[in-house]
Amino acid sequence: MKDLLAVAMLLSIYGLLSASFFVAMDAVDVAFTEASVGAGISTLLMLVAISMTGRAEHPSRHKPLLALAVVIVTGSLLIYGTLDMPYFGSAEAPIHQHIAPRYINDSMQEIGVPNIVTSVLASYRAFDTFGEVVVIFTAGMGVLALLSVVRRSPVDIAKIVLFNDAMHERHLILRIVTKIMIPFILLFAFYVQFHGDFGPGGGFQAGVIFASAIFVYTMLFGMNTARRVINQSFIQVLAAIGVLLYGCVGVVSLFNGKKFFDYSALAIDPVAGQHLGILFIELGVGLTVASVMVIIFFNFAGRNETPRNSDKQDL
Amino acid sequence: MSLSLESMLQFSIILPLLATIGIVATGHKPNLREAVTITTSLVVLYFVISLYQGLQQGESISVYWGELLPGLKISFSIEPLGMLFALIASFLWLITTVYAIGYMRGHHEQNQTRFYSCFAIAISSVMGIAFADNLFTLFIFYEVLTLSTYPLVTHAGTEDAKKGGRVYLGILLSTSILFFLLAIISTWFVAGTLDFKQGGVFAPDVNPLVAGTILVLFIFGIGKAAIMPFHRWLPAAMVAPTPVSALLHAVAVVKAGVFTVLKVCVFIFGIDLLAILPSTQFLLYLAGASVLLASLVAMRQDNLKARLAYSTVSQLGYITMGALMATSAGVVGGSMHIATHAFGKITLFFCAGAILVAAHKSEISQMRSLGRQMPITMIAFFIASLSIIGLPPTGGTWSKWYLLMGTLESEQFILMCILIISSLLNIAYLLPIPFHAFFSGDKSSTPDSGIKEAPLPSLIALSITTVGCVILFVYPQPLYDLAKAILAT
Amino acid sequence: MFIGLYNYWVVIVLMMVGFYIVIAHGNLIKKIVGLSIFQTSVFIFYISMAKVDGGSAPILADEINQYSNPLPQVLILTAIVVGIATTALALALAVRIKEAYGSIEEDEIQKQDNLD
Amino acid sequence: MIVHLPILQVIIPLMAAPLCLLLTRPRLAWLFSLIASGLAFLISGMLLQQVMTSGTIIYEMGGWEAPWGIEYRIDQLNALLLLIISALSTIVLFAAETSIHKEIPADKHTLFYVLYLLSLAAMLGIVATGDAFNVFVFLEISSLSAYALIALGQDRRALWASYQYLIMGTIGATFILIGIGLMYQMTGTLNMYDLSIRLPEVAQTRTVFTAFAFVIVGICLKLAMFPLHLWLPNAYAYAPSIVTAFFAATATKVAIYLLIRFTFSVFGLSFSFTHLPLQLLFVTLGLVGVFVASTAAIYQTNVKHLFAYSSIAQIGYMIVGFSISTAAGLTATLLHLFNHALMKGALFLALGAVMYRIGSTQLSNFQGLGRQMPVTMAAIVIGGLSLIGVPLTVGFVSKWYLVLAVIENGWWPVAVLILAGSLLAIVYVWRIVEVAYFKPALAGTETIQEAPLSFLIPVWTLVIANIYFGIDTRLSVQVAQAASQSLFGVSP
Repeated sequence: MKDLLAVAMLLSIYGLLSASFFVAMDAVDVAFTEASVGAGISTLLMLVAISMTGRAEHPSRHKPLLALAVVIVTGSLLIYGTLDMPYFGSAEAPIHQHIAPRYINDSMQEIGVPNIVTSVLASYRAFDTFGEVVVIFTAGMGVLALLSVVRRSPVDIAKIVLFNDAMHERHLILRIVTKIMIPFILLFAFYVQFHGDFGPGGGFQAGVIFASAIFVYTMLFGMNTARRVINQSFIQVLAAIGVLLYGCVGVVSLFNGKKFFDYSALAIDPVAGQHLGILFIELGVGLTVASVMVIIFFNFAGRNETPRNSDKQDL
Repeated sequence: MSLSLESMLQFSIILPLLATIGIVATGHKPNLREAVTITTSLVVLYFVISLYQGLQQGESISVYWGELLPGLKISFSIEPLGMLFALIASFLWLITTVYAIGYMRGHHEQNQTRFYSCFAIAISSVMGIAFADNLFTLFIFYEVLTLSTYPLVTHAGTEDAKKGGRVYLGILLSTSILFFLLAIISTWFVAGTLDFKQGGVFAPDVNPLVAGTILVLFIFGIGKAAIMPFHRWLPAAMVAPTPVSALLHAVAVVKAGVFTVLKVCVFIFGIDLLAILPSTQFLLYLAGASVLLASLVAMRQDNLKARLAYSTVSQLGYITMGALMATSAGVVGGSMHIATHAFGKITLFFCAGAILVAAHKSEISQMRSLGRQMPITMIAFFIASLSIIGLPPTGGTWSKWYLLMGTLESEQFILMCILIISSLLNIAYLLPIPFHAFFSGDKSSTPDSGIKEAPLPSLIALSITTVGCVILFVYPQPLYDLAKAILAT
Repeated sequence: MFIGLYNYWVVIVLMMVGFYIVIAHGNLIKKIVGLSIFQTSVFIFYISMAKVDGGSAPILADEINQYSNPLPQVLILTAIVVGIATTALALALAVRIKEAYGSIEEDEIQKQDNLD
Repeated sequence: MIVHLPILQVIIPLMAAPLCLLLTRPRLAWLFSLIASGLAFLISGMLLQQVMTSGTIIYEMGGWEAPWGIEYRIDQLNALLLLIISALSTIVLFAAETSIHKEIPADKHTLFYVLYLLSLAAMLGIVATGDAFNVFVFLEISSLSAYALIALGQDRRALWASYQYLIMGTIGATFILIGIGLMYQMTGTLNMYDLSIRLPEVAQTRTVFTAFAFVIVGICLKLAMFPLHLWLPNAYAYAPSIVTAFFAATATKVAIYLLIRFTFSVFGLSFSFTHLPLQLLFVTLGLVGVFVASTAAIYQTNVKHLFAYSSIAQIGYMIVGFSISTAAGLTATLLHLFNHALMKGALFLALGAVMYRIGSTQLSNFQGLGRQMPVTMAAIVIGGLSLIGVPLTVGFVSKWYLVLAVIENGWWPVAVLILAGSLLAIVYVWRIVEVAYFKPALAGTETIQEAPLSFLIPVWTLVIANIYFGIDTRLSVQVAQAASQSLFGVSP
């Protein structure tokens, strides 16, 4: 496959397929996420990147034999490793015996949230999730550090406006459909955000959906219109606030004499405290994810329309 | 002065270091700078002499600074061998400083401040080596000495100097890290201590193979003793200014090497153990070979300093041999030779430097009939040569005598022959120089080329050391007592 | 044995396909795609571990008493986020490399580097 | 607040990062990061003291006890690492403001501090945590911030280096993820302590063997252990100087920590070293690494490259000490960990100062620097001597312990090779010395001045630490011994 565009589309299909596989494996939350990430965001980013780097691949391959050897060794080692593994789906496997039972049996009393994934994610292993938020924040900062462009001269901006704003004037249907769609997407995002306790969903998925609404808007109306609506530095602040919000929930419990992320410190009733805590941190996650996604997208897209020659300045 | 002997010991190490600061601070005023150096060396000499008197009165002096690693102490104490070394070094430092003032100014050297400050650091580490109470302390100062003399060797900053410095540092650091350090760690591992002890630290039932290997590591590792094949650094170091060659590469550095060898042989292995180790024989012959070969090489050098350097290599072989012979006469001879060779060789170098400054000559073939222009220098050269050869009326006679006794005592007749042959070689490569200078043929063809004696400070210095050579012959008793006491304490 | 483990083996094959793309291809974007496949396959591997025969999604309800293991799912949620973060950063790098070198082929970049 | 020290250690820099983003003025951001890092340093000191007096500290996140929740488990080993990382970070950060002024465009300064803090927090997090998956998460934070920081370098090759690092790093992380998954599969737990209890029951299975292999290979990729080191030299050479100083002093240490943690604590000594020919493999790779990397260092023309290769060589020493698998060997490795952080921190920071003044670290540009920047060059010389292992520097202390440990184990040839390796160090260090001191300054460089104080103070702090800990070894040796003995289950 030499056409990178096709490769990207196939990757998207692979993401979607694995998402459906996750559903079959009872992992609905993961499926939801994989669908929005693997099939959505990453494809989108891939496409933007390809539009900048060119879509043809050179046929050269280095040391395919060596690579093949490495891969075969690794693969055989893995297969060798599976030989002693418990069989697929077996309920006697250690993983189903050791820790998981407590999550399944007691989380209702301890956390009071029906979606076990959410309670594990947001309370038992809240620190991992905090780490996850920081990862995405780091990625946002990294992309910002790599791609953010220094302020352009007004002439350039004018050119870009001319170039960009053509799109939504030409495609009337698209414009109208999108305008109708966007509120619904946003609404759905909010639903996912706050419904995560009961069904699949949560801050991360909501954030991605929210961001995608903005992507759609941007794609149609052009970067500059979008920039006028959503200020760059404002989003950065939002991303930071999301992380801080998450962290502060932990800090508050610290000040109440409890351990970090011990939500029972947040209210008099421990279960109510857990509820409150999960609500806040999911909000933090959503905020950060949405704004980082927007940051990443804006920076990619913004890079794209910068006149090529002015890029050399920061090399 | 009401200083205790302990503090004197410490000050004789620290003071030169402090002087470095003074030298750097007064760097822009040469007279003041030299005054600092001379004052310091006087004070250090005074301290060392006081310590010597203390030792003679039978006081035991030791200082403990602290532990670097558990069990690895930095501590100092005084015993006869170290005392001997410290006395020579501190005395000759004073003399060399006097000489250097004349030489460095007469020769218009650059970077004199750096020169004097590195010199002071080097002396400080020599004192540290002399007084070290254990192998570990000794090793530290040994390395400091290597590093502090590197800038002296490369003083000129030319391509040659750089190359010389590379060889110098390369061999000294490599051997010390690769062999010496390994030997120390092995000793620590096998014996559990690194303290210098009369009779050695190894248990009597130690595996002779292991101990023998460690001995080889030591002898190779102490690169400063310039045993072949690790002698290349010494000729390479001759690119340095002459005072450096004189003090450091005839006295301080090389003597630190053989001093360490003696220390290791006597206080780590003990001569009893040494005598039965399988590798001792091998090393003895190696030292013997070193003596002979270096003498032969010296014959073929035309550069005076290079010839002297190879002569040093050969003389160092004597001392190593004395140490390895594992007899009391050998040890006595070896340690006396440290002193007598120091005086002899430093005089020779002083002369070489004087000739360089006054006549701008460094090759032996150019030195014919210099005797008339520089009579004092050439007479000094002659007397010092006698001392190196081991002929009366110079101190070298005694040390050679005891070394020969040592070979007899241990029935090493081959080594005895080597000693005698190399003495003959000494005659062959040293004496012709003053001989030609005075008696070389055609007087008419030497017009008054305006060559005069070297600057006064240099002359004073070389006269003092020459007198020293003679005094050691006439009055060897204190030296002999010190050397004898090494094995007695 | 074969029946019980084949599921894992399929996943391993997928993983190795991704891994091969990463190391054998010279195109930077292609490498990122490979990385993405590699990671996604590892996710599938984890999720397969969580499956319990006859279990259902781990959302508590009265009429169900057999659930699949929620923990691997939580881990993979995190891992997916890590994956997209890495992809985003890698793509950003690829874009910058294209701007700086004018190419996204490994050998051409190496050639340019060797020149200066 | 004392009970919360473990979490504060990580959370302070972690929360400081987004806060830093809110501060738009770079100078303010710098001060703020410096304070955050300094606080982390303070906490790590208190933690170390606490651990040394009262033993392992356990901190349960969210109040959920261990295998269910995530716990922080601080023993002597982590405490030492925490101290190294936060101390070096603080010292390096001190010079950051001046340095990045020259090397990074002004609009990215704030971002730089954000990423720096993230990277610091992530490393602390990796070290502090007692949960295997949490390690993976924080490993990714640290890697992502590292990629971005490296890519901030001026040269376009920084981008390429960063990309290569990204690919290698991600493969490594994914390998670790697979390994963790397999372990989890066999034991049902992710907590390291719990794993160490439950793994022996299933130690004979092929799955655990595979898990071990994947974790180790993954870590070695991150560690840049020979022969998986190819990404490191370029990444170090082209990153901004501050970043290089920070990573050289800390990043590989974290990977070594993981290696020790997984082989000794999680899988256990008997599994790691008796079931596999790991010992032989690691000794060989370690020594070959020492020689290949040192030789490569000799031929570099860029001083940053040179010291980067030297880092790989030093990693080889640590691997050798580690592979002896005795308490003494581990002590040597830990000591070298600490000491190497001091050396490389000082050296790379001094190179940063050179970069600041002459804008390059090519060896040919070092001509005459001995005169123009005497204080900086003196620091490089002392750092270099320490690298060689000259007495009175920290390098000697670690070499002493390493050789002693090797000899205790009866590996005489290895001892000789270790010492021979340091001869190569003499060569590459001395190349710099000769150029800097014996070559005349290049034309047109007469205006070069000594580096500003904001460089000299941190550089010399580290240099003095190099000497101080080379003379007074009580602290470092004591902690290293306590840590290694605790791993071997002997109470100190």
